[in-house]
Amino acid sequence: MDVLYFAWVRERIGLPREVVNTNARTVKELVSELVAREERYEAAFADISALRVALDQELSSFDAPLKGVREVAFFPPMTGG
Amino acid sequence: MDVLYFAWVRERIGLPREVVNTNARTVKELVSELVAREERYEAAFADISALRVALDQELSSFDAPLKGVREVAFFPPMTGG
Amino acid sequence: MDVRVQESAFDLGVETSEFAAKTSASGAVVTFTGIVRNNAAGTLEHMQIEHYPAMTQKALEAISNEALTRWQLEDAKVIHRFGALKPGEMIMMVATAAPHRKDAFEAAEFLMDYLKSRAPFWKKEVSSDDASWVAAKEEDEAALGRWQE
Amino acid sequence: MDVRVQESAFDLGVETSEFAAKTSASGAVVTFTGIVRNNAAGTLEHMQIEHYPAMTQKALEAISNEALTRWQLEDAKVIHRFGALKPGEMIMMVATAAPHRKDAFEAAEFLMDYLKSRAPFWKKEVSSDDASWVAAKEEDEAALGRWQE
Repeated sequence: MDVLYFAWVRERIGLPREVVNTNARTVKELVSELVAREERYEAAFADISALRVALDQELSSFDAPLKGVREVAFFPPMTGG
Repeated sequence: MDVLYFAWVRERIGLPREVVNTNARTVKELVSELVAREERYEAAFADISALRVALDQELSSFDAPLKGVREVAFFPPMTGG
Repeated sequence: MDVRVQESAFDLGVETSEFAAKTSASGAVVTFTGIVRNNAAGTLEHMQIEHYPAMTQKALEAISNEALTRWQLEDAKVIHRFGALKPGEMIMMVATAAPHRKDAFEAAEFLMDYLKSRAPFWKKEVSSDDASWVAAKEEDEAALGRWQE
Repeated sequence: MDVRVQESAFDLGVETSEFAAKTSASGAVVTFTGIVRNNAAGTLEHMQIEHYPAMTQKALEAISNEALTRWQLEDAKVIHRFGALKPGEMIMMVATAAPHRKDAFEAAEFLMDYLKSRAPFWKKEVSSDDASWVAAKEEDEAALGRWQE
């Protein structure tokens, strides 16, 4: 599964994208796995209420199932316009 | 006093502007004087609720006094924009 | 502030670019442009726009000043044409510049609502078989209610 | 419908004129343009705009289609830039064309409210002595409430 990071999430984790092998059933489970890895992930995911997630380029929720998903992206609230 | 007519008021009366010598104290009195003159004025002023009036280029009301006014304009509701 | 009443055409692109370039402190620029639409039958030859020269400029400046007072605007522009305009031609434009988009949008809508019902212009539709004055719409008069305090 | 995500500058004048020229059945054209403002201290060097390429075009098209469905619009255009933009540069624009001005205004405001909070762009202010991500505003999130049915 491709996992992408944008804006300060990318900066805290230190990379824009990586391939993650996971059996996580939901976004929240994936976050828990990442947080358990290293401190920089913990820093990025400290407050998931301050984050947004997109599954295969569609905005989604942290409770959403990951079954069939190929690309997960984490980022702060958008500031377009 | 200069009296100006615009749009279909101008067309019904048949002229865009004229000088009127009057002792009318209010716009309504001026209208009554004009209506008494000729049928084309009666046609133009048949329903003053469908008309607007400006005194010296400021939108006003038919009850307004004419004292000191130099230019009166009658016209239908505006359709700008 | 720039308020112009003119018979000649204006270039929307040039006007908009110039306006935006002048407003360096503003993050938001809104424009509205009114274009002559053909009638349903497609027979409109032109829209004849009459105005009250001695009053028009004053009225447009008063409306623009009111907008500059009521919203946090950096600048406003109004151009309104008169004369015979063919379908597709631009009748008028307004532009507003503000630090925040809400002010720019609201002020532009306010300017349009007042222009529609309070600026001394009258439109006559001249088609191949008919000529008739455009009637004021109740909804346009009603739109002003929104801005009354 | 025209939706573009690009690093290069666009010419607001040309884009607006072209858009208006295409929309012959519409009487009303509204545009919104977002411009990089300097910070209060006047030290902004540039605004760095990051986006999510695989998602951006799709998201902007979805928002534009939603606008075309909800209002009686003839056409809509969205251009949004990314990369490093200096103060005074144009970040993005939307344009809407409709038979009636209310639809053109509302659809443009809707597009802006959704672009602000739902299109995958992030802004970082880079000044001579600091660099910080622009925080999303609560008022921008709240603005979306207006469009929920």
